[in-house]
Amino acid sequence: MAEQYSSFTPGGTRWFLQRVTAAFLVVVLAFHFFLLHFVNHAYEVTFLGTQARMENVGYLLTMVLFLITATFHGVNGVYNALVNQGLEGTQKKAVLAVLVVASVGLVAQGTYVALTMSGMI
Amino acid sequence: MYEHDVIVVGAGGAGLRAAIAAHEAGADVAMVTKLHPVRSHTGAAEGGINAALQEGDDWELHAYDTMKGSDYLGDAPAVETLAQDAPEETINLEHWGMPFSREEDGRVSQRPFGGLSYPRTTYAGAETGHHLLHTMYEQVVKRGIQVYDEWYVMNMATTDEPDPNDRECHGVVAYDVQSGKIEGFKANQGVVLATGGPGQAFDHTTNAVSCTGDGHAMAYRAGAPLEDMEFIQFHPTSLPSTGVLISEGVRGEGGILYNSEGERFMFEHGYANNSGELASRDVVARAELTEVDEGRGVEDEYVHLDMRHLGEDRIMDRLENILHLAEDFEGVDGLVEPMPVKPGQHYAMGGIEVDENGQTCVDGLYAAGECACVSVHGGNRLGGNALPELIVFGKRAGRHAAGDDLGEPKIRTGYGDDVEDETETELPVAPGEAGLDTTGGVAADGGVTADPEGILERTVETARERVDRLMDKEDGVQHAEIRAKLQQAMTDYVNVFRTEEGVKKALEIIRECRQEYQDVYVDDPSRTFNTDLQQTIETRNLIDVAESIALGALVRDEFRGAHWRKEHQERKDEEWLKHTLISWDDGEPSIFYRPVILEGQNKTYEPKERSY
Amino acid sequence: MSQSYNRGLIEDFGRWKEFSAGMWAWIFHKFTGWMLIGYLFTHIAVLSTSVGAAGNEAAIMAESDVYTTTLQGLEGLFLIRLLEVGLLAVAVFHILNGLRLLMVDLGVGLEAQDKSFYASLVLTGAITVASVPTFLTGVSL
Amino acid sequence: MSTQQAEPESQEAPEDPEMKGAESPAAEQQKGGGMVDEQAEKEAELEGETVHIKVFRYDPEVEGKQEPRFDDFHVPFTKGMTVLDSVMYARDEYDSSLTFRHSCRQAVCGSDAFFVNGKQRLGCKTQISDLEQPVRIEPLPHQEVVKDLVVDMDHFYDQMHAVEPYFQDEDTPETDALEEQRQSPENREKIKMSSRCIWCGACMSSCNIAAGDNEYLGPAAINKAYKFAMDDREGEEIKEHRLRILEQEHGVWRCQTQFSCTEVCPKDIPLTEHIQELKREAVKKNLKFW
Ligand SMILES: Cc1cc2nc3c(=O)[nH]c(=O)nc-3n(C[C@H](O)[C@H](O)[C@H](O)COP(=O)(O)OP(=O)(O)OC[C@H]3O[C@@H](n4cnc5c(N)ncnc54)[C@H](O)[C@@H]3O)c2cc1C
Ligand code: HEM
Ligand code: SF4
Ligand code: F3S
Ligand code: FES
Repeated sequence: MAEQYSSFTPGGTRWFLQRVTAAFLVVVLAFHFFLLHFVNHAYEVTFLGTQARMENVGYLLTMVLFLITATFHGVNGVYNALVNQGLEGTQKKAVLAVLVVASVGLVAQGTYVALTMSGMI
Repeated sequence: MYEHDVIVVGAGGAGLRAAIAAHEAGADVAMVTKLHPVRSHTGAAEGGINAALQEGDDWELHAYDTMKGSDYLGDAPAVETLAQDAPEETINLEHWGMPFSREEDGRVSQRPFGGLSYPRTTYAGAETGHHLLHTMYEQVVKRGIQVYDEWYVMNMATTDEPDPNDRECHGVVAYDVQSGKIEGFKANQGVVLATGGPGQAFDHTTNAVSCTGDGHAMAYRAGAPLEDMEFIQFHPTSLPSTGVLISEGVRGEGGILYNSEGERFMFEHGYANNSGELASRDVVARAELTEVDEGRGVEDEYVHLDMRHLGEDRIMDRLENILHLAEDFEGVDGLVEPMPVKPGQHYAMGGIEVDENGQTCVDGLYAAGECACVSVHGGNRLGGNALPELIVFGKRAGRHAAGDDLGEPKIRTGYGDDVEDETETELPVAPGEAGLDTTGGVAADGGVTADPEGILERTVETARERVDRLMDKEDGVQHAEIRAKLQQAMTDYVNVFRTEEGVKKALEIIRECRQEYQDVYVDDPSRTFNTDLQQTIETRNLIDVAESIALGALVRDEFRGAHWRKEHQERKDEEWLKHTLISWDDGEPSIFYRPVILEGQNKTYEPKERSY
Repeated sequence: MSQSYNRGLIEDFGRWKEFSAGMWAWIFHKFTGWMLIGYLFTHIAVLSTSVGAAGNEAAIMAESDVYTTTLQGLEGLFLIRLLEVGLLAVAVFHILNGLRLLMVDLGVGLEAQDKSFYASLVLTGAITVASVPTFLTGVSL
Repeated sequence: MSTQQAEPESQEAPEDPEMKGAESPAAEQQKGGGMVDEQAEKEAELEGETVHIKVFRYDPEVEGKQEPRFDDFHVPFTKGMTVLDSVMYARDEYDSSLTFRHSCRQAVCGSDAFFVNGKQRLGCKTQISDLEQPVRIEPLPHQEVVKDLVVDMDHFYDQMHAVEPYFQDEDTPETDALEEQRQSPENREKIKMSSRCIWCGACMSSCNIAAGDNEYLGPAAINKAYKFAMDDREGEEIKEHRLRILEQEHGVWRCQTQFSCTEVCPKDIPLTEHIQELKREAVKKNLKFW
């Protein structure tokens, strides 16, 4: 008989967060695309324009939150996909570590960039 | 060698119930089954389980209905036990989680069924058997009962005293279908056979391919007599190509039977001027076959069951599953065309002779379920009475085998001073063993009775030799040929219509089959999952079973229940209130009779005209 | 089972021809998801040029800071524009199918799961095509 | 002589690289010899419409069959013929070593799920006239092949057993209590579809995730658990216990809603829906603020 599986994280929370972030992303991503490709054309983007938008705290916060959710959603998605392919044991732990480091790096760098844009740093 | 207290052979409804009961009685039980338990044919039962559950109903009414339905060939102690225990056993299934259909107040539903004086058929949708089977298998998993699945049981390990009443059964020999390994299974307390029906003796049957009467044949050869084998129930509406059952519901809703000339023959040819299509199963089955015989069948084979006039709405509402059956298994759209139907073998009332405790005359050998004949169904089984038999007598057999005291049985078994020998009937050929293949019988052919282990070993040896012989043989006949011939003979001559001449013809063909079987070989050289080998062994069992059916049909010269004889169109109560018993004496069947027990607990059942 | 036959890798990849809608949806969703997260990393890298640009007021005013020039340089490339259209397609599909999956998770419209997948595909195509003019305006070949 | 006819006209190379080099069955002159000749003769005699089937063959013990191959058979077509009927005919008339599981012939025993023309189907429930010819019949994918069309089901059974597939209730009345537990017809209706599973394994075989992750419980086992978890006769506590089993790593979260299980299930059980519902139940249980 197959053993009773026991693992520390039951997994429901991550599954749930993946959905919640997705729902959030739909809105923000649509907004982002619209703003930067249809309202302001990407080829016309200048630091000035960016700075102008970023100086609005609400916009800044939204973008940072956008970054965080997208990173979580994307990285968690990648991790899930790998685990579903049968990643086990040490390998799995290593992958998790790499992904966590990468996403922390991404969020940190992104936030830093956003802050420079807004002129706060 | 494997060793357990109780070995249950077969894991359909009866086997599972027996195993659970023996386990609860404290025995170390194992189930040995040629199919994984959930593949057993109990899963095909649709209708339901008869049990007097409701207020206003009463076990005595159930017993009365059953006795009447049996055409007074049921043994009262068995019939009453069934009726008394069915309610508790049915509720027990509910407690195990079986998903019965429900009423608004949350109680289990019951519906009316043919021949019942009260709507007492408890059901779970149109899949009662499926749920019963799965619910009990779940309990087996829960209890951790050992299941050897895909192990084919070949023979009983039985001592060889001349009188079967003195013999003892010590286990079985089985082979692992996946690996071909042959092993002994020692049973310290008892072996319960629950191998199901023998439908494959017929060409056209609602039974599964696995229903080959193995238990019948093995018990028979070990010395336990077969009882009332001539009583075979035929269902009038089964699909011609597969034998899938089209329920009576279609006719109940107003479906009409037509012959190839478009005549509503039930009326136009006067088979049943009052009830027409709704006449009882045997009447309709005979009518259909008469039509075909007289050249008014469609493609010389079947008749049409038409429900188109009921209208799509009504059909979708009440008979939707029938549409799926006709579509999936016959490729026919019941909304557009009539469905082809013909009678099919459905159930065997007879079987291995046992008492109320499930025990045969051989010590330690039990039987339960369709392979057994405690005699609750007598000459004709009522719909919904087989499933309660499985759980009631499955449980009793399991408990008794495990050593529980169930009291002295009232039914006697084996050859004894209460039987009457058959003297008159002339047989066209000598039935029984044809020579070489001494597969059957008891372990130590005439040798000294050894200790249980010795007996088992010897049986294992015989089985190995037999398999080697079949496998090594290079050339000869293949079983499929013999099986087809046998099935055809049974369907031609021992079907719904039986004439003396026909049955004799069948016995002759059976004899030929036996002879041909001497030359049988297994073409597939592999030990891995060799179904060729398995079917070859099954075919041998079918020959034994078919022969006993034909013998019974020949000697019983009356018309009772499902047994119809052309030359004898009435029920002969003075002469025939007795069971037909056939036992295997050193490879030669002998026939004797035992009187029916009509004395119940509180009353004696007086044979009456069976009219509804 | 020691002697049974293991059909190996064919089982995992060889049957793609027999895949059904749900499986394709799963594969596309995976693929687009990975593209998107990949893009997110590069996106942040490109935007990081703003760090160098910040502070150099003159350049910013003249629109000749690293950030602006990098972006406009990139945007001036036809290839990048094409890739952007691709990115849009990927994102739109991921969003639409993502919505489909969210519906599935909520148990809504399960019977139409294959149709909604095809709808996502068609819509993605339509939106992508419709956006081509916007994406290709002002590009110097 | 007409022997050559029996040779598969096109020993179509199977996609599997491992299967390459499949010999024509003529190489396999086993005992009983001339099997192929015999088949050719019988096939040549056939009149009327026939059906062409290609059947996967493999036997670890028999020379010529250790390398998997496809055998061709031509069987006479009759109205209502199913895929199972066609292989039974081929076995009984041409080659008795052709091996497959089957029993009920009416879609209740679940023995004969095969991979027919690229889809998991029950042999007995598939009309051959609905299929394109030649009809390719293979054993269930993602399971090890024991012989011909027979696959090893042990893993499937293990998964079924892993979800505690039996009714549990602390306060079940003892057997002698002649009173049933009450259940509303609505609740019975809710579990109805889930209770129809016949353990055929088609769903599990069709699921990519189950193929990649042997520990994934798989749609059938999850559905089995659903049947109990949704049954009001089992108490809340037991339901929580069941959800705890299901929300393990290799439980419901593994399902990527590919829907192929639902598509192939011969009993039309809405498996994906049941799995999704259990995911939501598990989330609800874990996030108490729901
Ligand atoms: C289509 C159909 C509908 C029916 N509907 C109803 C109904 O509505 N109500 C009702 O009461 N009855 C009904 N019946 C009758 C009833 O279902 C059967 O009589 C009953 O299920 C038989 O159960 P069983 O346990 O005796 O045998 P089965 O369920 O047939 O089980 C036999 C078992 O024995 C095993 N076995 C056989 N031979 C061997 C061997 N040599 N070695 C090892 N194992 C072996 C098999 O693997 C199997 O597990 C119906 C029957 C049919 C065919
Ligand atoms: C805009 C709306 C988005 C929606 C509605 C959405 C929805 C989803 C959903 C529901 C899943 C889970 C699939 C599953 O587990 O079965 C998922 C997976 C994923 N998403 Fe998104 N997503 C969106 C945006 C993004 C973005 C912006 C990224 C990139 C940063 C991204 C990257 C991923 C990745 C990598 C996966 C994992 C794919 C896999 O299974 O391999 N998604 N998405
Ligand atoms: S859920 Fe459907 S496909 Fe899966 S095993 Fe059960 S019946 Fe077969
Ligand atoms: S196919 Fe597999 S991924 Fe889920 S929906 Fe079915 S279990
Ligand atoms: S033979 Fe039983 S399900 Fe097909």
